[in-house]
Amino acid sequence: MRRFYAILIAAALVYMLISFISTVPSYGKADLKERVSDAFLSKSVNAQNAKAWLEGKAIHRQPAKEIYGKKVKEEGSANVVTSIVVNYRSFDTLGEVTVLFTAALGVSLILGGSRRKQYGREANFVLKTSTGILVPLIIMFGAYIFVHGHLTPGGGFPGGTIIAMASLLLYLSDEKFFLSKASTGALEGSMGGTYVIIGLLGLAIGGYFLYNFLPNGVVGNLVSAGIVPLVYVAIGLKVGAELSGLVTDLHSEKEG
Amino acid sequence: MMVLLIVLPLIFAFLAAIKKSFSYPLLVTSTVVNVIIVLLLKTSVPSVHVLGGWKPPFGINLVLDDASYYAVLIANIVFFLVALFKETVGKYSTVLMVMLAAVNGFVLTGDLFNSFVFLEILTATGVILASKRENYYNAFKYLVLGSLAGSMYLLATIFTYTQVGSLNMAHASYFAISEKAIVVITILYLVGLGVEAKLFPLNGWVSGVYGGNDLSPLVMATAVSFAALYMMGRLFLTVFGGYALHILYVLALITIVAGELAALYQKNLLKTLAYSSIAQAGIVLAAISKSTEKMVSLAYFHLTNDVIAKFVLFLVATFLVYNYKNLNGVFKKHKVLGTAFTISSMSLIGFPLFAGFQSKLRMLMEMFKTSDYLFPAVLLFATVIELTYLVRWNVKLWFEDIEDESEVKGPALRATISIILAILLVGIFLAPNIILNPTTKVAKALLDSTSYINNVIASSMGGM
Amino acid sequence: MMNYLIILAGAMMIIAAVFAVEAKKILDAVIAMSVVSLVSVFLFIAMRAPDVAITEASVGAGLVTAVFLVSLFKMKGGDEQ
Amino acid sequence: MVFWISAILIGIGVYGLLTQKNLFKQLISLSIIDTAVNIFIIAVGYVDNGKAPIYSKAVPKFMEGAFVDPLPQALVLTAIVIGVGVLALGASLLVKVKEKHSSIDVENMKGVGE
Repeated sequence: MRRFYAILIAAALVYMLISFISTVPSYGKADLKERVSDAFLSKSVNAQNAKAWLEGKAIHRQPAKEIYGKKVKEEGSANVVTSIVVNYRSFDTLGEVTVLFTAALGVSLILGGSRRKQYGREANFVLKTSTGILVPLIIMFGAYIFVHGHLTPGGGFPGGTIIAMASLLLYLSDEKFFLSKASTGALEGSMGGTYVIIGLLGLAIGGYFLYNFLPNGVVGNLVSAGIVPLVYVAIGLKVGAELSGLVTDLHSEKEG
Repeated sequence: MMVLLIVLPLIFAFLAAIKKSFSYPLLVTSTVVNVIIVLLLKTSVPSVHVLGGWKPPFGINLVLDDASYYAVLIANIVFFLVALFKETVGKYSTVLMVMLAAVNGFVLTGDLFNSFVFLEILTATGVILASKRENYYNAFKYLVLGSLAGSMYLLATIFTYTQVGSLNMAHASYFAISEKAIVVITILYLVGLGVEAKLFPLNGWVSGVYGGNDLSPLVMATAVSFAALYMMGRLFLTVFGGYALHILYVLALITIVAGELAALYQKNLLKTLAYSSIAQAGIVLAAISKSTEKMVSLAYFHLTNDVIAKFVLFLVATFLVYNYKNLNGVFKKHKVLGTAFTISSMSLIGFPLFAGFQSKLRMLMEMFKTSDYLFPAVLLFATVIELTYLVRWNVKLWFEDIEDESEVKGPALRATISIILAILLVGIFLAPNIILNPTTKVAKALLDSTSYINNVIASSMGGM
Repeated sequence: MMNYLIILAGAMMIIAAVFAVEAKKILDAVIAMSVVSLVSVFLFIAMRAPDVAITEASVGAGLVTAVFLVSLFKMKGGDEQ
Repeated sequence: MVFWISAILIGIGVYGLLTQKNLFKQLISLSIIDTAVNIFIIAVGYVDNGKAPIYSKAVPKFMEGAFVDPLPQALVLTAIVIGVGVLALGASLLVKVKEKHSSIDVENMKGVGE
């Protein structure tokens, strides 16, 4: 009986979604001129008439223009997704960082042990040796990903996760390895604080929280896009520390 | 300025992660500072903060109008009061700081996706609070429902984006969304918010979470519940003016009846209060769904009374449940707590002399005027059942023979706060306008989507 | 060509999802779930979302599977039916 | 077509959530729903023959219809990370549920009743 109701509810939901699909532009035919995204892509938010936009009267047509390798006043990341995540909608990202912070905090409150859990199994030779070689490379790769977040795909979150993977590998290969809670907590907290302080500096300098107060530079250069790389480095380190802490909590047990 | 309400608790929470022993002082500081900021903000209503300087509908904006101001005020005061109880808060201070930031963000934001992010933070922090005192299974139930609701909320948000072309609430409110699309969108939002707003049939988590420990009911039944019910009004009245309200009405009525009946058959004090909280949420939602200025105003008036009464009831009940094995006659030892408990439960039932009477009676009169008799009938039915179980509990706690002879020393702070709030309930009966005036403004602000849009437009035309 | 690949990927995901929901052993279900995530990485690339693909591959498929496996190991297999 | 895939996956996830009595399976169903919703969001922003929204030497110019919609991608980045946070929280809760009730199957759990 339970299955029958479940099928009924799931089918009703799927029917609802499918009936909605007919109102969406069909797959691959999305029209960006009707959405805010065109302004993000052409980096012309400040030039838009917001009133006309809100009232749905604006002509959203954007002229074709050269962006890569040029100085763009408004926003300087080559990766437009990054420019949305860390600049146009940076406040969402602050919330996202907070969710991860909360999750790591929750896991440590729920599982929180102070001692490494022993499984009594020795990792084999191949795993041990290759971990020694791979861990620095993985950490470097993670750092590369978040430092170049404004130029290439990636960014703080995958970069930080990759760093956390290195610590997971260490936990798998070594029964004794144990990160101290104080060090990950300190890195996590200070990097989170850095993000908020960057935002508050924007509030002090430009009048808006998370205002981009640094020069944008040339699109495509490593040092460009104002606060974006700074924020992404902070996020990358924070996520790395946070998830390493989470992995630590999963591998720990209570004293006694 | 208003962004500080969200950011300061957050930065304090990050600092607390560096040095764990500072977390409780930081919690107290952040709640005190937040209450001060809220009081200072009174002069800048209405205003809009544009984050990062990216004007709406492109960036994210925070909207402070009469409605969101009132919700923020209540939420911050509640958190301030909760933060005073050091023993109860325990090692959960950092979680409470994050939750305070999330409640403020959820209420203030003018962006649909941003509200989804804050909703998820609320769920995550709520789960952690619920897991206190090894209440793991109930916390997990809440996590599953909350996460499912989050997914539906996200789907609804992205559906709105496909129709409107932005994620801004003012933009969505202005835009005429096609009939076929808005039905699906509003139903998904109903599911998404229904979990936090305790709407039937998504409220299976409530009794377990409220009844499982001594911290989560204090914040969840008051501040979080208020924020969720505020958001219901904001989305269904301001943004999607008038759609799906009849569905909300029917579900709310079922919620009332189901909640009261479950409370009647419940043998556990905390769970009884939890079910009663569900029923009160149903009353508020039913009144909101009428979408007239009078009824919406009364809805938030009733919600305020409920929040105050529930805060006192849970404050007293958690103390009793976790300190005594048997509750019979326990008020003979704690007369002040008992008085506060009785006053609050009388207010909940709606006896004359207490705040609940004002809101319930006014609601009934208003409904009779519009000759809708279904809601009054359900409301009276609910009152009768409430009378039964609350009087039963009061009798049990006051007059039955004491079985647990031990006596815990009188909790002075708890008694003071609960008796002050209980007296406030009497005060509201005598001068209902101290609450009714602000809630009338809330109702005006929620129903007047034109001025909401104009506020946001004004902020996008330069100036702060 | 791309369309057929997407249909193939979709079919794989649906089969894996059904398997994940109905599998008797939880370990199998976790692996099927990570298959769903990994195939979705392909879909993200096909829809020109490299950022999302990297994040899903590392965070969604990698970390979630790792966390699930470690916690499954901690509960010693969870109740296998 | 991609819409259909994600709609069906959401259906499967909800079905799993409602029928499965094993709590770990419920968590897995949640993860499937998350993935499906993310696929839907990305599909909403896809433009035929559009490029990934990253400027480089090969694509230096903004032109209408040259790129896929970047906003849904940014939203999904956020949604994925949020999903992971919630799932990790759930997994750690389950470890404790197993410890306390000696099972994670709703029917075999001890000491749960009212």
